[in-house]
Amino acid sequence: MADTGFVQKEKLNDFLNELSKDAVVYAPCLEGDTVIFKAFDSGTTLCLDRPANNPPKLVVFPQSETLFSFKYKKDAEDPRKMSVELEANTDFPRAIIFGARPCDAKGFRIYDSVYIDTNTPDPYYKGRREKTMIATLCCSAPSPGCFCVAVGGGPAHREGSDVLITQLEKGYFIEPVTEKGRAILNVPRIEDGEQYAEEAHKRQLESHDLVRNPFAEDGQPKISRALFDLDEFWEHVVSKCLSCGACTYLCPTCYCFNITDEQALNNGERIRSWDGCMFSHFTLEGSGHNPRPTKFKRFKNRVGHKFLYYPEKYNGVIACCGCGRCIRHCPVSVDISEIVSYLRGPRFEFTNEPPESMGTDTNSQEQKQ
Amino acid sequence: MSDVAARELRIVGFLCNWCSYGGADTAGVSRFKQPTDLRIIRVPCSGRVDPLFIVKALLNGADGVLVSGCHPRDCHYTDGNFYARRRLEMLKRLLPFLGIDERRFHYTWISASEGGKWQQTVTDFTKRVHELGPLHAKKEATP
Amino acid sequence: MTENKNPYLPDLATVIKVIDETPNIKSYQVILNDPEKMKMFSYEPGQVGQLSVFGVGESTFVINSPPTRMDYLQFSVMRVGEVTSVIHELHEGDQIGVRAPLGNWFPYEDMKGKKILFIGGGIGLAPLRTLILFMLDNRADYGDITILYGSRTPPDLCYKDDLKEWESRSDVSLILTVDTEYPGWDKRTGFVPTVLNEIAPSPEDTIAITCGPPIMIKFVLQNLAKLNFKDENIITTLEARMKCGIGICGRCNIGSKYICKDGPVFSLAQLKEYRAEI
Amino acid sequence: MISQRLREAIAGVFSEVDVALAYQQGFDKLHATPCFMTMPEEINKLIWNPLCVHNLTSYLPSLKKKKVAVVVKGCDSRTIVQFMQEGLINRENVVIIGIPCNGVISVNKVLHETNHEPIEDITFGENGEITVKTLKGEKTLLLSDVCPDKCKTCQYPTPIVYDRLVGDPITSDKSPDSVYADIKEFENKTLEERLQYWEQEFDRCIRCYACRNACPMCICQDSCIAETRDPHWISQRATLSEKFMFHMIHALHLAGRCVECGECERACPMGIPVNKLKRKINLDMKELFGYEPGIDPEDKPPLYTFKVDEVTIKEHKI
Repeated sequence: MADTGFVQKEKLNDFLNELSKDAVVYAPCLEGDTVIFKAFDSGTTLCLDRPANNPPKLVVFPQSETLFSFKYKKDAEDPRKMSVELEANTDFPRAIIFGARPCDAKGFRIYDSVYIDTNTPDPYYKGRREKTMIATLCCSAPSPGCFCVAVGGGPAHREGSDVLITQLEKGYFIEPVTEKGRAILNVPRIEDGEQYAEEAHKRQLESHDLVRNPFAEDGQPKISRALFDLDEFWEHVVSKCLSCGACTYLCPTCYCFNITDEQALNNGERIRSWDGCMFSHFTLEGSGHNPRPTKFKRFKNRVGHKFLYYPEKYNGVIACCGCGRCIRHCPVSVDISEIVSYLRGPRFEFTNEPPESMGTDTNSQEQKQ
Repeated sequence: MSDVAARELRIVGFLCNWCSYGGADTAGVSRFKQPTDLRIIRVPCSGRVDPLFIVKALLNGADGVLVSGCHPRDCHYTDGNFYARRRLEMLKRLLPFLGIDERRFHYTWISASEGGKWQQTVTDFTKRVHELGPLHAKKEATP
Repeated sequence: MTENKNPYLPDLATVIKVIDETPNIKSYQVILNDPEKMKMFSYEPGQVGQLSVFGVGESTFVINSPPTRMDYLQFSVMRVGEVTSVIHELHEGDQIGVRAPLGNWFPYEDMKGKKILFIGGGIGLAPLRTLILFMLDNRADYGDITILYGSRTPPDLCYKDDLKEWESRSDVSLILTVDTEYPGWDKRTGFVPTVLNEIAPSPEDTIAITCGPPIMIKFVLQNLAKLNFKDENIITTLEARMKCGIGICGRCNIGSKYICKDGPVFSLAQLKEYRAEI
Repeated sequence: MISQRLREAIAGVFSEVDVALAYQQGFDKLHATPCFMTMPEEINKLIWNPLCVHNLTSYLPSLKKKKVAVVVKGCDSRTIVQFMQEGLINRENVVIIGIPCNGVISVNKVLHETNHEPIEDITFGENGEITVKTLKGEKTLLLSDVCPDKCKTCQYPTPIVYDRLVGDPITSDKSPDSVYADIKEFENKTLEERLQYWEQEFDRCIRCYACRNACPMCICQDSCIAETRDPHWISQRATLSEKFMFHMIHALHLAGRCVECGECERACPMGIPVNKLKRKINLDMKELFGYEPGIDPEDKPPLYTFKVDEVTIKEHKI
């Protein structure tokens, strides 16, 4: 068997249809001007030109899923008594994520430590994860806001991927990364990729230096604990935050969730659904007390979780993959990379000018009068 | 004893406590024959009916919604139905924009003595909803 | 909890007894429906469990009966929110779900041979009760036991039968207080932190364990410091909104520690290290 | 030079206020971002150009206890009027710096024009021409082609209410009839097409609530019934009917109150046309009650009031 494969550009849809035969294929599809990961079928328009608005995390960690269903049953002897039956399903269909980006794939590795490598593994995440093959498309150019190289990733980073795909002039060079990924070479419509390997590997390196590193001074994020613990810092940098959940819901590494019960008559389900640390109700207790009552405290927790707490727990790994979605899609352009770069500390000039490169307006940028 | 010879559909009725619920009661006591698709929810006043009640019902399985209150100027709380009239009219115009036939929603005013009008309204409305058929025919029912 | 078990799936359990503790606190004695599971059930004093009312949700409570008395598991529930309100409507025979044990426990091994000072307020006596009963069942292992417990009014005192028993024992010193004068109350009045200052226990060879409303804990900690208790000899339990109970869902953290998994029992020294805001 | 005059205007009122809300450059050349200025040195950060899309008045209700200077465009000023109608701000605590505006850009439309290539630079010319530079080269666009839809039919280029006006007032040259042309056009679709349209759009919703939190008139914020368990309007299930219901809650709670600033739609990370429903309701409010939100501070939202005889509402027959 060949070690690598190649799919001609015009045969990509056919190839995906082949893949769809024994797994649900999730791919970035165009809807209006929005690119979203969804189940690929003949009616969808594939879009591999730019990262999807949402990451593919929903394949392994759906926005909502049933943990178990319950049924209340009346006791035949004593109608006042009810018994309960529970039923959980942790068996999931095979899935393929086609066209994830290296940052997206890395996000799953962040999840794995929390959901699988623990003494109480999560059977839902684990069940889906094991059944999912991740075929990642290398980035040929950074998107606005991207900073993967600053957090240990890169446009052709392999961590978390089962297959790495490189887009070339004529088609797609396909390279298994894991044993699971080798299966892709058996799919019909794939050719031997050997003659393209050299070009692909050259291509993979090209865009690395185009990705910005907002932590250029140190090469990696460095956090001054004194500054991090300063309330005024957070009040200053996140006053414009709207406290919505766009950043967390679009984040390939945000994994917080809520659990709620829904019942109709005697039947119901316990549901797990995405939740976000930017929402006030996330930590609101029954008594009305809220340990993180302000957006400043919540934002501090979000940055802390990604750049301090998670690394503290998991060998220094940063729980941010630098995909830039939270920056690109924030309604008010809150920039987490900028905030973390300020946190280098030890002091923060509250009157800071924006860095030179960001510029202020010039005459030519004036609005017409 | 459905008047309409077809499978029952789900019609939700929001009736004000003071007039329309009494009207429905009058119809019942007078043994007027009525279709049985309607499920009545008694509310203190038509002004209590948040347009979202109607939307929620339609999105969650109802095939039609009927709202009935006291006649204008006859509201038990003086002006509840005046507010209701504006809100319900707004919703009536919004539904087709969403792709939901506005004929699935009807609002009207029926007093406690108008048992006959109640019977007529329920019969006509049920008939109309049956003509339109089930709203959620193609989709699976929401759990 | 064993490795392969679905950590989100509760064990079914039956309420066998409901005890009215105070006007807004009830205790529930429950047993797991599976007798084998009930027999094998083991936990440590201070560990918590999630009680489920299916259709409403889950809430976290400490198992306040000690592992030395395994006829049932007892939980005390104050009516505050959606789930607790529904739990308050449960009767004997009703079915609930239990996910337990979760979290860490009191370091009772390290307390052996030491004098123990319990400081509790209101429903905060629940976690202390587990440890008190556990220590009384292993009385010889521990030195003097002092219990300072207070509530708003006498009817708000929990575990009145226990209090009576502890009061009658010669190997326990119990100090009760209520916030203000109350008809028929002939014991101390005043807030718990104030009474703590009045009785001024010696920090010598003593472990202080405190639990109660946040404001009480705050001042108790201040006063213990004034009494020269060392941070590592002050132990408290924390509470937060919890969902998963296994350190994943993200809401109960203080820094990198999750109250549900790494807690709820912490020493003041640890809390200072984690920069917890209390 | 409007930026300079704007800085001077803010400097002039700076001593009277606790915080001044304006715009500064965002994370790249294509984005401005709101800035909260509390120190006079910060005024130099301020910019003014068609990137300044945000409706800064959204922050006012949360700053009710503070004295705030805020930069507003014509469209944004309608929010302030609506706040005044509903008693949501203390007018005397707000210093409004108005700027007559010829239109802003839609980031999404610019990106669409450049095939989503990252923007290296963007400059704005005298006559509404915009030059964007990407790695693939330069392209000139017209503001009228890449402005949000609201600018295309803008009736209020000059703020309705202000304390200082920076720049000369502009009168709208757009026909009032054009404002709801898109809504009327949508109504030409069949019922099935409309339902299908909304189902496809709402299905993308991830319920991040960006639309709600960006909306200046969504004042319930943390108490929104989309998230409460009591009342329990919707569940956390990610089903189409729950998403649909959330958007209905948003639209109906804004009935007769939406000032059409379009922040909901701009904020949506999934490209859902969330403002459309509200604009449809506004059109009806106009036809039924001759009411337009955010125009007259003394007015009352039409659903907060009534007439005994509603000449425009006919009784419906079955």
